Amino acid sequence: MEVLSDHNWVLTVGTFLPLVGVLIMLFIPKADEALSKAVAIGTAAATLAVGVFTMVQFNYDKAGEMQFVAQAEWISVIKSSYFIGLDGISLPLYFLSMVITLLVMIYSWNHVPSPGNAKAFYILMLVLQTGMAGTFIARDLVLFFVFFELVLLPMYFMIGVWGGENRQYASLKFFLYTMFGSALMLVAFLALFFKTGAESFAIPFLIENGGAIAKNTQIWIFAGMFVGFAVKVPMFPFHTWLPDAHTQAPTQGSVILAAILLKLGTYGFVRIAIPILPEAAKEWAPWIGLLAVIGIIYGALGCLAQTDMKRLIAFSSVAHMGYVMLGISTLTSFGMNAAMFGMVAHGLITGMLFFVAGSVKERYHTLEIKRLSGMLVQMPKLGWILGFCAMASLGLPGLAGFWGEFPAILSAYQPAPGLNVTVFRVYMVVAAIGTVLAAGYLLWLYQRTAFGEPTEEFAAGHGHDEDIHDVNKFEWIAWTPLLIAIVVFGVYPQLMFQVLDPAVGVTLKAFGG
Amino acid sequence: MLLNQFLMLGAVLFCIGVYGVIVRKNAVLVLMSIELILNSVNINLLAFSLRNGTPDGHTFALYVIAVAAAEVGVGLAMVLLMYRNRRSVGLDDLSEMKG
Amino acid sequence: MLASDVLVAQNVGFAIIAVIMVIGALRVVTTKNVVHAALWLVVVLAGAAAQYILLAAEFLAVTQVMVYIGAVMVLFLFGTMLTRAQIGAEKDLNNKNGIIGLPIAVLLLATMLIALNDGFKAEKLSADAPLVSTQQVSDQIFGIYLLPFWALSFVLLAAAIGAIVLARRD
Amino acid sequence: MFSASTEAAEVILKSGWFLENAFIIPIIPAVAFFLIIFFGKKMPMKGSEFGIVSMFAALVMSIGAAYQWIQRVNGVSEETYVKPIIRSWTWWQNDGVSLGIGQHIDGLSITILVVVAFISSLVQIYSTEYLHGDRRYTHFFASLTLFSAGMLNMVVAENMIQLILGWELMGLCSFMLIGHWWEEGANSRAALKAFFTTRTGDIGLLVGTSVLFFAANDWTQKTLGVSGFSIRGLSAWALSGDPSSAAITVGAVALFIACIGKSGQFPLHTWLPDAMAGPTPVSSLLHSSTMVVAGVFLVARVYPVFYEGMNIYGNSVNFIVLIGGVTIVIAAALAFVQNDIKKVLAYSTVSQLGYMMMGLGAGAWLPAVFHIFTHAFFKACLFLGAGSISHSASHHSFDMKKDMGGLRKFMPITFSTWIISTLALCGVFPFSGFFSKDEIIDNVGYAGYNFFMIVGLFGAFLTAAYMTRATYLTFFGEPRGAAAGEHHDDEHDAHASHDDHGHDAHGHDAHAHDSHAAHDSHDDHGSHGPRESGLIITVPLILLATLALGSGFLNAPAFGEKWENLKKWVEPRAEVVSVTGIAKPAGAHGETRLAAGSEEPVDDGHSEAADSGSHSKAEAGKDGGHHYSDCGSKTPVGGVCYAPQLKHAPFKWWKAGMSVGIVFLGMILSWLLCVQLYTRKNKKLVGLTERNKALGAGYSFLANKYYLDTLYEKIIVRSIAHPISRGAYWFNQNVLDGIVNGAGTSTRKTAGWVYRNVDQKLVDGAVNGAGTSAENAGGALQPVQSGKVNQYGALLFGAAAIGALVLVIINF
Repeated sequence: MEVLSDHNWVLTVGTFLPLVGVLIMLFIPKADEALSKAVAIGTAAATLAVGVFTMVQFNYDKAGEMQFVAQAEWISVIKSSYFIGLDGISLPLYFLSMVITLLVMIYSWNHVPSPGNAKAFYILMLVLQTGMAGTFIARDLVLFFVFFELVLLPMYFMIGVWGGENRQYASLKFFLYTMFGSALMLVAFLALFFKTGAESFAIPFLIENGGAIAKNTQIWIFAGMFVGFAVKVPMFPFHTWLPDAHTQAPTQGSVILAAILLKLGTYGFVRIAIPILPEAAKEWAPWIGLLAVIGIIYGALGCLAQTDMKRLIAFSSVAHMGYVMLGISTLTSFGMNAAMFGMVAHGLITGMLFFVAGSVKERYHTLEIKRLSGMLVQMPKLGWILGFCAMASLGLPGLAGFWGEFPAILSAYQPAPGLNVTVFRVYMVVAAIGTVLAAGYLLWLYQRTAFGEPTEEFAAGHGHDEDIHDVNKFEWIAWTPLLIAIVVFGVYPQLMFQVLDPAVGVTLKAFGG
Repeated sequence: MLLNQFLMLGAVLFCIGVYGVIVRKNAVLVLMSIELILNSVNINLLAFSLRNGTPDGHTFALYVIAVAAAEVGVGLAMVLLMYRNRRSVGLDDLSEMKG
Repeated sequence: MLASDVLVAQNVGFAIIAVIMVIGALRVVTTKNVVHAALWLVVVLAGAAAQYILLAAEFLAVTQVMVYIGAVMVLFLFGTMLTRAQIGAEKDLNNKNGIIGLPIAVLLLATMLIALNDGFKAEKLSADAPLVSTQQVSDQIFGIYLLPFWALSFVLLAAAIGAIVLARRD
Repeated sequence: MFSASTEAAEVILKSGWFLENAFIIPIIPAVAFFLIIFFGKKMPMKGSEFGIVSMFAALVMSIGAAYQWIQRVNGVSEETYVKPIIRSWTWWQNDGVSLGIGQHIDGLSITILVVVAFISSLVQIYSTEYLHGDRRYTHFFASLTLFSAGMLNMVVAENMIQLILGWELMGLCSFMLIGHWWEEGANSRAALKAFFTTRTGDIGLLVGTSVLFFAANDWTQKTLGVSGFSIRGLSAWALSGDPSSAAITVGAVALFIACIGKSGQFPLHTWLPDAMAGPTPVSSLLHSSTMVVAGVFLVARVYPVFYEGMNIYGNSVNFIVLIGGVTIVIAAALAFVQNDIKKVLAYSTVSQLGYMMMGLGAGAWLPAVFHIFTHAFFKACLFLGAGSISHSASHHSFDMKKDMGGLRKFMPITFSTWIISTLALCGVFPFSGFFSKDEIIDNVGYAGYNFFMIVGLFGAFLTAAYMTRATYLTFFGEPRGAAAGEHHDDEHDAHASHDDHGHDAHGHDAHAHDSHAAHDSHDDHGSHGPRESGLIITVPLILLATLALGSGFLNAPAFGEKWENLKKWVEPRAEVVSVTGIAKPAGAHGETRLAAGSEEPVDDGHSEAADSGSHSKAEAGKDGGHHYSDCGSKTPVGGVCYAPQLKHAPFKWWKAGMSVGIVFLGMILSWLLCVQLYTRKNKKLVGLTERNKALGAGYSFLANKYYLDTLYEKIIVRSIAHPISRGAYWFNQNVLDGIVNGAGTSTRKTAGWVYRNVDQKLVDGAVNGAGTSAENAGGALQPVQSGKVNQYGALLFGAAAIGALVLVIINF
């Protein structure tokens, strides 16, 4: 693959700059919180700048090909090399991770959750940033795996240290669960490596030779990857870590978790599992689709049963990632595009929802839906933002959510050749019903929390007045970009589709997609 | 004399050790099970070393023994500390990481 | 003496020792009495030493005996003494839901055996293979594997200090 | 870039700036929406000026476009297919296909554009007075403007996705507007119900669009070079004989389900009456004249799809006609048992929508569209009239029985406009309703659906009856309740009370007898008796009434061919249009342009039209002298059709006379009943009861009066209207409503069960079970969390074992 740009350093810089920031921060006394915050935010901003530069330099006419490719010797013993690149699929997520990190940091300026220690908190976020960005650019399985796991640890500590009452449980569950998944994933990677002649871990190489593996073997390897990625997504039976993790995690954790971490799984499917093992993918697609639609309905039901706002949002993630996986499972570029768009849209919207939930928690010290009411009376702005996000999340056309949801449903009508059409059409209808349920639980949530009069305990003059204030400066700074993005992508989706479409087409060569 | 007989012996010991690690509650016993595992590893190492006629296996077996010694030392020290703090060596009484 | 009957002797020896080791190991993980467990462990370790000899690794065998049976076991027994008032059988050495250990262990064993059987079916260990001399071992330790050796020394040092720090009563 | 066909259009067809740039019309209010949101509060008029200005701008542009469209149409002969002005920009691309957003302007969209822009402008002006001093005044105008943006966008939509965009925007706005006074649970629940019900219908929209897209895309790409979402493409495809009957039927039915939801057709109409919880202007704009016709509009928009999919003109009764007919009667019957004037109007809206649907289902495309047009005016007028009453006369009460009566003396303007609109609604000659509704009924019969023609006439009867009742209760008889100035003291206190601390406008909802009361608050006339409303309210009424009176003449076949203007301007001509040029791979614009050029019927298009015209002379007679083409009846040769050939019932005075007669009958009956009921009730009650008991049902008119008398006294009697309406109402409340509401609750219940038992016990339990024995596998999440070394060991080795196993198996 020829190098499309001489700026092949940008990715490396963009990925590891945060670590430099971490190094600097290590020398900042713990007491000097403001400074460490400033440094961290500065680093994130610089990283984002590099990201912007990458976007500018990105050659959109060749969005289908790998750009800024850099390759270097790494662990020659196991034939793994430091091989990175960026294409239309990676770009949006790569960039999103940078944006989200920066915004989260800004938000954290005066929202460092107890027990304080901003320095450590920010360091973790920077490390997280490296891991996330790295995962999206890695073109070598070992490298991918390293970054993939690198993400795990900071998140574990974020939940385990800064989380809610039940944090240890949640963090441990999250950690072990994902660990378990990655173990199988690693096995699958190794199997892949040996089955393709133990020559290289480079993804392009594997894509070329992966198809040659015997079908049964492919199915087994795919199974390994499937579990690894599905846990991360999370898909229906593997989702139970998510609500706990989200509920317990600090706001920042939830936002990053929802916005980026969940995408690592789906990204893995799109980038690794499906292109490398087309045969197996064909075999698995109906089952993935099945789990996806189960997830859609099931997540929605879960939401309807919730009494806790944050937990409800967490469950809605399950439903929305269901749409993403449904799109992927069709193995058509139509579906893939939808899925990729859905990933970004879900990142923006659900991230935003978690921000709001965090701010609500901070003001009311509770997320019990039945204790909340009349938010619009006390905090109109926050209330309307919540409404906006709810609308976006239930897939209202003109807002980003719709473009992940509707095309996914659409694509299910006509899956890739070789897949059972009837089955997928059934999926389509079920998914469509899911949209109604989505409207149901979100509006239900909104009606109960935002409308009506404030409940007794929080009504004016019951001692909560000083806590209950409307959106503040830092929140505005952190949220506005997301809100704008939701509208912009909703009104003009082409912005993203034009980047995704070619790349997806390349990814699906094996299916003639 | 087959290579496999040693390897399989190693495997059996290893699994017994694993079983012990999982089943045992008493810290000391868990440490013992770990010793079992380590020894099974050593047997493998030596078997291969004999097979390949190279001394690496010996070397690492030695290292393993050394590490094991260190591990037991620290481990038991921890057990002692734990016992001192809570008059018990039941591992499930260690609930710092409990959620 | 003839290689063949040596081999026979070795095989017989191996078999006996192996059986003893397995039994010992099983007792270690099943016995109700910590002290007994320690003693059973001695048996296993001794067996291991014997196996080392069969594998033509005298030096290691000796080390095994000295380090393990000499030092480690004593440590264990001390640990037992220090941490538990009464010596003798007691009930809750196992945790209540450890039962899943069994399937896991069995699964693991099955896997390994399959793999091994698949890997080196009937590969023989030639009796007249060049035996490894202790000198070679030392050459390696202080030659190519010097770095690990240093690392190891640090580990031991750290362990020693750590143990003292932990166990110090203050 | 343009989809090119448009420049080609200028070759022979007149066009103009307004037509070419009609896509701006929805953009104006959209921009205004953001202006209101961000700067509204700071503006002198609290943001309403943005809304009003934008709506007027939209109105001007629409009228301009209408004018130019008429020029365009008049430029060609009666039979020529007039190309809509289509422009499209790439909105999103997927799978290499680029899907556009743009405009598709033809007679239909022009008509609706004018209506929407006009009514929205009036309603916004009206609202400045009606919601004066409301605590969320600015929000209200923001939503109202966004709503108009959505509707206009849906009208100009070039493809289904863009249409869905507008469709859902309207849903959202109606949610915000119905729930405008969300402090009360009732309102927010109604809002939720409305959004949720329509959303349920939208399943059909999503599915139908998908089905049609994949069924049509290949054909449209190949033939016209447009995607399978494009409305033009779908229309042509539907008539091309290409579609498999299964696909198109499924698609049509699915889409129609969406229309049922949106247009409040039976059985999904239950949300519409509840939607009256919103402020009256909202009811007038959204839930009478614009939004609820979205469903009808959708059917009219992609009519060929329904034409083929539902097999209209086929001998069997089709889905649309059936639903429409049922809705007419059910809703009209329900209107009898309402005391809330707005609910009467709501049900009448539902039944009028039923007429439109029935018309469309029976191939009466033009009358249906025409009915949208006229109905918009008089229904808006009626609602605003109701609003004017509650605003100025009845202390925000909408209860005809308790708080109205005899108002004609107090509010002459409101009264006269109301009367005009009522006559229009009932379809009295020469009011506008007559021309549209009567056309529908005629054509339904002409298309062979005799039964449904009778249903239509019966519906007209009922309409006349219940409207008379409403009118009587409101304007005649003696003033009652608030209208008589009763309990206006506490009202006064109430107003005083929150004039003091103005913030909590909802403060006195508690004793305000109608939920609307509090929020139309701050009306300083709280202490006067009933009187006429101010100009801001009456002027819109007058304008609307004028149109309710006059708009009918736009298409009055009664006076002969040349009066059928709307038919000339709006109805798409069914002509086989050659597309020979386009049968090339789609997309490349060069080809498309030249293709579009040859698409104009100048060259071969005309010859076809000619000969098809010639052989049409044969049936010209029985076809009312209309031009005839193959479109819709057989597969078009050498080209495509964009519209099916529709039949038109020749106008017959005796038919019209009959229907008008029925209407008058209904009015007179109802009037007499009302007089007896409400004015002389007490005299009649005594004495007649036992006489009736004695003589049974043997009485004629008097007895019936008596029956109805007792009926309204809530005594069970056998009469026609009562069991039906009660039954229908019961069915409505308990079954349908029950289903709608029950669905929600039951899902939540199941959800709860699933969550508790499946999620927490099974799935989660399975996970947790990794470390725990069976008995505590459930609720208490003992195992994995226990933080016990052993169990980490277990997990670690377990995973290792499985991993190894996988590896081994793979390597076999």
